[in-house]
Amino acid sequence: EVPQALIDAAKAEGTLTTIALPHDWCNYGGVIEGFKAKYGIAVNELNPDAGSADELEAIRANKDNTGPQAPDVIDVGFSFGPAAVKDGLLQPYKVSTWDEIPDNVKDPEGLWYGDYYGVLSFAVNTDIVTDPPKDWADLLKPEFANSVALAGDPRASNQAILGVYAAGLAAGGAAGADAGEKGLAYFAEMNKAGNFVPVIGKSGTLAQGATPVVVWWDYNALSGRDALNGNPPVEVIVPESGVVAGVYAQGISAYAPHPNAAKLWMEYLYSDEGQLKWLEGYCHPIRFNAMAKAGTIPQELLDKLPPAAAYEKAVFPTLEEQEAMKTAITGGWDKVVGANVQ
Amino acid sequence: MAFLDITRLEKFYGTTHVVKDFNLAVEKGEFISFLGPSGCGKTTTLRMVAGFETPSSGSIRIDGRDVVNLRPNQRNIGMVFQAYALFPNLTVAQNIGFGLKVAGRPRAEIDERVREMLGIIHLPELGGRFPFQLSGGQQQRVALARALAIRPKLLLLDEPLSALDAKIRVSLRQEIRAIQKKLGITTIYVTHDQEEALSMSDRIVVMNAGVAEQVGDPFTIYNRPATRFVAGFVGTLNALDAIVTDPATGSITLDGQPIRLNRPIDAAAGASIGLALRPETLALGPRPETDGSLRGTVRDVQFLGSVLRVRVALDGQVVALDSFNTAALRPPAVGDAVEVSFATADVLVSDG
Amino acid sequence: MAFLDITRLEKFYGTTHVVKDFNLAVEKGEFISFLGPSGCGKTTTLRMVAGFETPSSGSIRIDGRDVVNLRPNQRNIGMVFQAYALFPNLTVAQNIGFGLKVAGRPRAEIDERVREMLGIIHLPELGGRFPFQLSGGQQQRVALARALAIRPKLLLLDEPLSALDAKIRVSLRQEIRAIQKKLGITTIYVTHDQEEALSMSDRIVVMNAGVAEQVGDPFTIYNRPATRFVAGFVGTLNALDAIVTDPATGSITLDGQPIRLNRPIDAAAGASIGLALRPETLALGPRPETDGSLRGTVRDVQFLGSVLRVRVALDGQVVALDSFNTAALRPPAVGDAVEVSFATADVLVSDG
Amino acid sequence: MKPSRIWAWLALAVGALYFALPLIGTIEFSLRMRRGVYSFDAYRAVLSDPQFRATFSFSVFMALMTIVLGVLVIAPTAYWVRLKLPRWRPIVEFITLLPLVVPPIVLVFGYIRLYNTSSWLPLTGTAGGTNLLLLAGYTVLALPYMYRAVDTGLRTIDVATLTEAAQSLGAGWITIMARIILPNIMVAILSGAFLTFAIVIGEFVLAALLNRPAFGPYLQVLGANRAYEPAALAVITFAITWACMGLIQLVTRLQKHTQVPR
Amino acid sequence: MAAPAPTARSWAWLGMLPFTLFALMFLLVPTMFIVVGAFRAEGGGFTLDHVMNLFTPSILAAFSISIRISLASAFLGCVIGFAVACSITVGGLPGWIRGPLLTFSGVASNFAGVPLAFAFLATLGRLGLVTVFLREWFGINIYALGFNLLSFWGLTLTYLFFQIPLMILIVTPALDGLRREWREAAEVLGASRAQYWWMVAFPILWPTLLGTLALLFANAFGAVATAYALTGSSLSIVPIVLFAQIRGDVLQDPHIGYALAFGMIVVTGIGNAFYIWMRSRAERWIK
Ligand SMILES: Nc1ncnc2c1ncn2[C@@H]1O[C@H](COP(=O)(O)OP(=O)(O)OP(=O)(O)O)[C@@H](O)[C@H]1O
Ligand SMILES: Nc1ncnc2c1ncn2[C@@H]1O[C@H](COP(=O)(O)OP(=O)(O)OP(=O)(O)O)[C@@H](O)[C@H]1O
Ligand SMILES: NCCCCNCCCN
Ligand SMILES: [Mg+2]
Ligand SMILES: [Mg+2]
Repeated sequence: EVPQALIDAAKAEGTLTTIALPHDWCNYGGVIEGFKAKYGIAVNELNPDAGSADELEAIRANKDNTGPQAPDVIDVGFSFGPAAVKDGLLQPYKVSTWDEIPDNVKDPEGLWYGDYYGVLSFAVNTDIVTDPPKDWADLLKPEFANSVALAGDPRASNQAILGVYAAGLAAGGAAGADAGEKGLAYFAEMNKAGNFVPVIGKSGTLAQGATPVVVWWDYNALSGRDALNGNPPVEVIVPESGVVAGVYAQGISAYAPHPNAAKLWMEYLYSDEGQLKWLEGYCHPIRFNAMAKAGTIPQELLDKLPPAAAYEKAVFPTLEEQEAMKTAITGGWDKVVGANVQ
Repeated sequence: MAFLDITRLEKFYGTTHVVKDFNLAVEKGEFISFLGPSGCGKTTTLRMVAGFETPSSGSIRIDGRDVVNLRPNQRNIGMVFQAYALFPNLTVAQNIGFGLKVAGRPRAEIDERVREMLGIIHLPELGGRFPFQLSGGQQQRVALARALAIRPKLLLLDEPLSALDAKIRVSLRQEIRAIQKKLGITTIYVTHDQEEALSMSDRIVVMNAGVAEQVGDPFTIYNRPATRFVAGFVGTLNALDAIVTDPATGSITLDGQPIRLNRPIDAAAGASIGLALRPETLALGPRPETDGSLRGTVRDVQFLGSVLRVRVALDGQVVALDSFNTAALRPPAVGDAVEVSFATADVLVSDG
Repeated sequence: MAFLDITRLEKFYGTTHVVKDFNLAVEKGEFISFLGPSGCGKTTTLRMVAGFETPSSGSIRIDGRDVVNLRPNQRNIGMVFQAYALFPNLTVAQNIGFGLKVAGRPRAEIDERVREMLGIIHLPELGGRFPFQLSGGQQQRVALARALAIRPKLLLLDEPLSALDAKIRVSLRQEIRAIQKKLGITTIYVTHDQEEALSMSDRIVVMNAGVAEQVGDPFTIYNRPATRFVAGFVGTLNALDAIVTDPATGSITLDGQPIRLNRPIDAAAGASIGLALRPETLALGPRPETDGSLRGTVRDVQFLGSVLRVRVALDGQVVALDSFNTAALRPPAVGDAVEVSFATADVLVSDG
Repeated sequence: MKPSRIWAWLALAVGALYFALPLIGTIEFSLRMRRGVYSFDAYRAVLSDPQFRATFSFSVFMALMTIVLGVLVIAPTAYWVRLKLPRWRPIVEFITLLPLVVPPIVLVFGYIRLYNTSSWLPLTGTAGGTNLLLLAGYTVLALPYMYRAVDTGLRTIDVATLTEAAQSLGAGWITIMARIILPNIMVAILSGAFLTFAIVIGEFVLAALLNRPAFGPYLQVLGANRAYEPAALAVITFAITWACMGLIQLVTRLQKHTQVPR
Repeated sequence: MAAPAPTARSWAWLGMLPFTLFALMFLLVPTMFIVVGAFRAEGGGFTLDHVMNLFTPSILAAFSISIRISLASAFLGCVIGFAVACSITVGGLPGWIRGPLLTFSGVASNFAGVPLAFAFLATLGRLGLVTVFLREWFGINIYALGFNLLSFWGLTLTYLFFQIPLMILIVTPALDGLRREWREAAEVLGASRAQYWWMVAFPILWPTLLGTLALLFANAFGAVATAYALTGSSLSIVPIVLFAQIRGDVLQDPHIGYALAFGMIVVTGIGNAFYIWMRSRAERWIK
């Protein structure tokens, strides 16, 4: 169903330049391999460590550049989609599976569209934490002294800020700024109790014991667990309340040197094959529900996911809600956690 | 046209005037010494010739060509620095061969020249050492060899022997002079050692406070000094005051004792005049060939090796006299009453 | 018990033996010179006394106390370095006042002493300059003032005057000696200048290749040198070979010309012996008081200022003779046939 | 002499502890990949990757080139400033400090805008051009360290007199630089070279955004979501970098003349 | 006497051409290109709004703590690095230590970012090697005693891991340049070691020490990776705030980021000006 003309044009371009795709993130390693295998197009990967803002900056900086430094496609935090549109950094393309992407997570013009999501979970090193937490409230208990870390800096990382927001929701905050405030209060309390470890949690700190509990996207937590391979054993728990789903968005650079390869990449990502590859990395592809309904998801993939019940409670913050809570959290974070530093 | 022609050279450091209206014409192959007290501007003048300092005004011509705007390495000049300035990272042999290597000479020639130079400076064994492994005097000899190795058109030496002992100094100064003559290298030699300047030079420039007080051959400089400063600076001098009694016959009294110079004096009777007498023209006791004498008591006796310097106190003034030391003759004792004799022809008269 | 007592001092650098079995006893207030060629170990010995080098073996006692394990700043020693070693960050006045400041003397005393010292070294104006703004000679004078300012018990001077002109050198050497005598500072003075050593010292240590060849007062060193080296190093020496004809009367022939010494010689007839004659004991032309003479031709004439040095070629050997220069007397010309006269008492005889 | 030596040893011991413990901590952790026992599994995982060698040698090559370019650009400048233009020193020093505070990301985006494929100097268009750009960028990053090192080195020698001595022997600027000045500040250059080497080996942002196959980005890709491998890599990098510097030092053993007893 | 006029026109500035060109092409212009963004309004006009935004309490606080950490680590790095450098140059340690120590310093001075942060966490973190060792074997709980790695002092301690070696590398050649005679002259004049150091060696080294202090300050001030990896969400220091603005996933106002970068350049400039002023006072004795 992918037009042959597009495939030919893409092959003529020969290369696709991506940016900010860590291979362990959502099985991007597998995705890229699959794309290369299927179309024989080389994939030139730029800075896997880049953040969303970097990605937009890279498009801006490479406006007049067609060299290998210029990204064709980006994968950014949800709110960066509209931001990129405002600056005219994206070009429209509607993939053939366009209709199966829910309307609230795509730009009507096809400038960007949501790609995958996960929910925030607790990754727990069970060597150290023998009685894993079930919900946000548990993390305030004394037995989690010096244990809990976010997977980033809430002033810079989408993942970390949503963690704060999720805690706020769990504490009864209303969607938007209110939950943000409550989330801050929650972390202030955790910090005061001495449970919060203000370090960026990752596999290493989890395994080493510096941060035995990390608030993480479930897909990162799960692939991290797999990589650790039982040393130490890691349990991934979706909290009972305050389940927040984060969506990332996909788009094609307005100045893409390889526009056709970019479009073909989009086709691949949103094909069943691409979507399942993401799922192998524990990311819920954006067409998950449609595909589940159509029964195109192999059972063994589903079995490896956390119980579906957890996802039913998942909240998808709207752009407006994100904007509101972002302002609240980034503005207040220094006072809450930074204050303990002297 | 002189080989090196310096005209109206001036140098200021800020507002300090360190070289003043310096003029000098040096013939090809000549050996010129700059002689003068510490700080008089010898090094500064030399550095302007070498091209390390830009003159404040004036011109310097080498072989007819104005070099003021020429870079030092384009002037084909050899130079030995007061502070050696050996390259610490190169061995002695490499230091000496540096100039030839820079000029792209073949290896064999360099080695040969280096060996020859090491011989000349009496350090044939030390080619492989680094400068920090040498004594001060050894370093200075290497610096000399380094400058000579390139057989420069003009050789500038800034007190090259001052760190050496008298023995080597004398032998090196003959060596330098011999090489200089053989190669016909026009040479300027900065020194504060009168004997060195007198014994080596074709001509000497006596400098004082930035000014060239006198330029002349050693004999003239020593025996016919143009200024009081030159007279005092080159060699030792007894400067004495006397009173004229009869200008026509040259009769004077010195601390009350009469002397008759037997030549007219350009001063009125009763006027005070200055006399200058070199210590070596004075002798102890009466001598047949002398026609003047003074009486006094021995103030002190200095043993200078070949020379004994006796200082005799007259009535207020003191005269020093030199005599050769002989093992047989014991020097006079302090306090002895003695007679000092001299030839009146050796007495220089200056205005009071 | 001597004030400074050095016994069996030895120093090796690696395997190089630079000071060998050095023994010296210096009385309080004495002025001792170390005289010797470049590289003979003068500086090294001095540095061991100062405490900068650890002797390989031997002992050094100051005032009865073994100082080998004492740090330099505990030895109350003043030192002037061959390379000045002024502190580049301090002004001239601060350099001079350094030792007093370190000792915690009151400001006024320091200022006073600094002023006095600046006067002594004839640089009263330059107290505010930094070392880089001074000429080499000026720097050396400041170094001297710095060492004297602390009025040390023991003053060590490593060629303190070598960068100075003769005029200042002579005046400073008198100055140093006067201060030294007045303050009774025991002093060791390293120099390669024979005249300096002879004129200043109570006693002289003549060193050669790490060995103290002779220790004695200037007169003895000059007139009765213990070894050939000392004889050759201190002063100029004509070393000549002669053949004994009659040992009993001291008759010999020198390049074929007969000489009669009128004293027995400790050698067989026909044997070859060495003669040594100082140039100043020789004279041109016959003199009443001399009893020996040689004929030759003038090889060259050097004008040394007060002294004319004439070298006369005999039949193969050359003798140098010194005479005082007088303006009236023009020197002999090269190639002139001359007679050289001397007192046979002045001829030193050594084994062939 | 004796007491100062004891203090020296003591200072060294405390220093050694401070520097060794974090490394030991890292090493210890890197050995824990297999549960319950120490093993070299993490090292095996790292070293078996062919990309490790490819990217590491690329970076070593770039590091050496950077050292050369850095010395060529900086040493003559520092020398010249010292000899002839002391008034320029504040400006030059300020410029050389800038790379420490200008975030590399700002720098690299600036490069891309200035030297992109449609600019006056389209360096980013070819791999060779991009390598040049990367080289320049690395040199800029090394600037503060290299300049400071060279300048302290120059401070210790009598630049003016040595220059004059060489000039009087007929040497031109290049000879003076290459045969006299550089050898005499070798220790300082070496310090600068070490710093440069270490910077280039670990540098990430420039290489990643200019898209060159360097070691920094490789470290990042491999280490992103793993626990033990990054620790092992850190240890390996540390060791290899140290060894490389040892090699540089061996090669530059021209220092016999500086072994003055102190 | 008329003041002398230089006769020859000076071409010395030509020698600066290569460096100036290089700096312009690869440092100054690229930086300007981006940093002018700090003064560019949304529409494209000139504005001081972004720069004015720096004067909010939180950003000022970030500057303040950054400057304090940088000063502390630069100062301590200077002092300790200097001591170590002394011990290998004039302190009488055997010669063989010098080479390895210098090469080690080369590596360590750039051991930064994630690996360094991790190394310190693994050593002095709450479950770090040393922390646990002290607790298990000696019953000393350093955290109970008030120690915290993720604090001002913790960060300073970590920064020292690269600051000290940097100091060692830069200052060793300067120590080599101290002439032996200076020490000897001082000693013989009765000065103790301390007096020699205080009155002679330090003043001579002072310009170098000041220069290195400025370098270390800027080094710490710009060090983002280590700070970020170590105390990502706790310390609000300028490089992290800047990182959040131009690199993060959340905030995105590059203009503020550029204004921050501009602010860092200004702070460095001020620091440098201060250094140059101090040095000019300390360097009167140099040609
Ligand atoms: N950079 C400078 N600034 C100010 N004055 C200087 C500078 N360099 C030299 N002088 C002064 O210029 C004068 C001449 O110095 P110069 O070095 O030429 O003397 P010199 O005749 O070589 O003396 P010496 O025999 O002691 O070496 C001295 O009074 C010295 O103090
Ligand atoms: N560090 C060293 N290593 C090896 N040899 C050395 C060292 N320092 C000095 N020497 C040698 O030791 C000998 C004595 O040196 P010293 O400096 O004492 O000589 P000196 O008598 O003071 O000579 P000068 O009159 O030239 O200063 C010299 O031959 C010198 O080459
Ligand atoms: N393309 C994925 C979204 C960007 C996430 N960046 C994570 C980088 C890890 N430091
Ligand atoms: Mg001079
Ligand atoms: Mg000596």
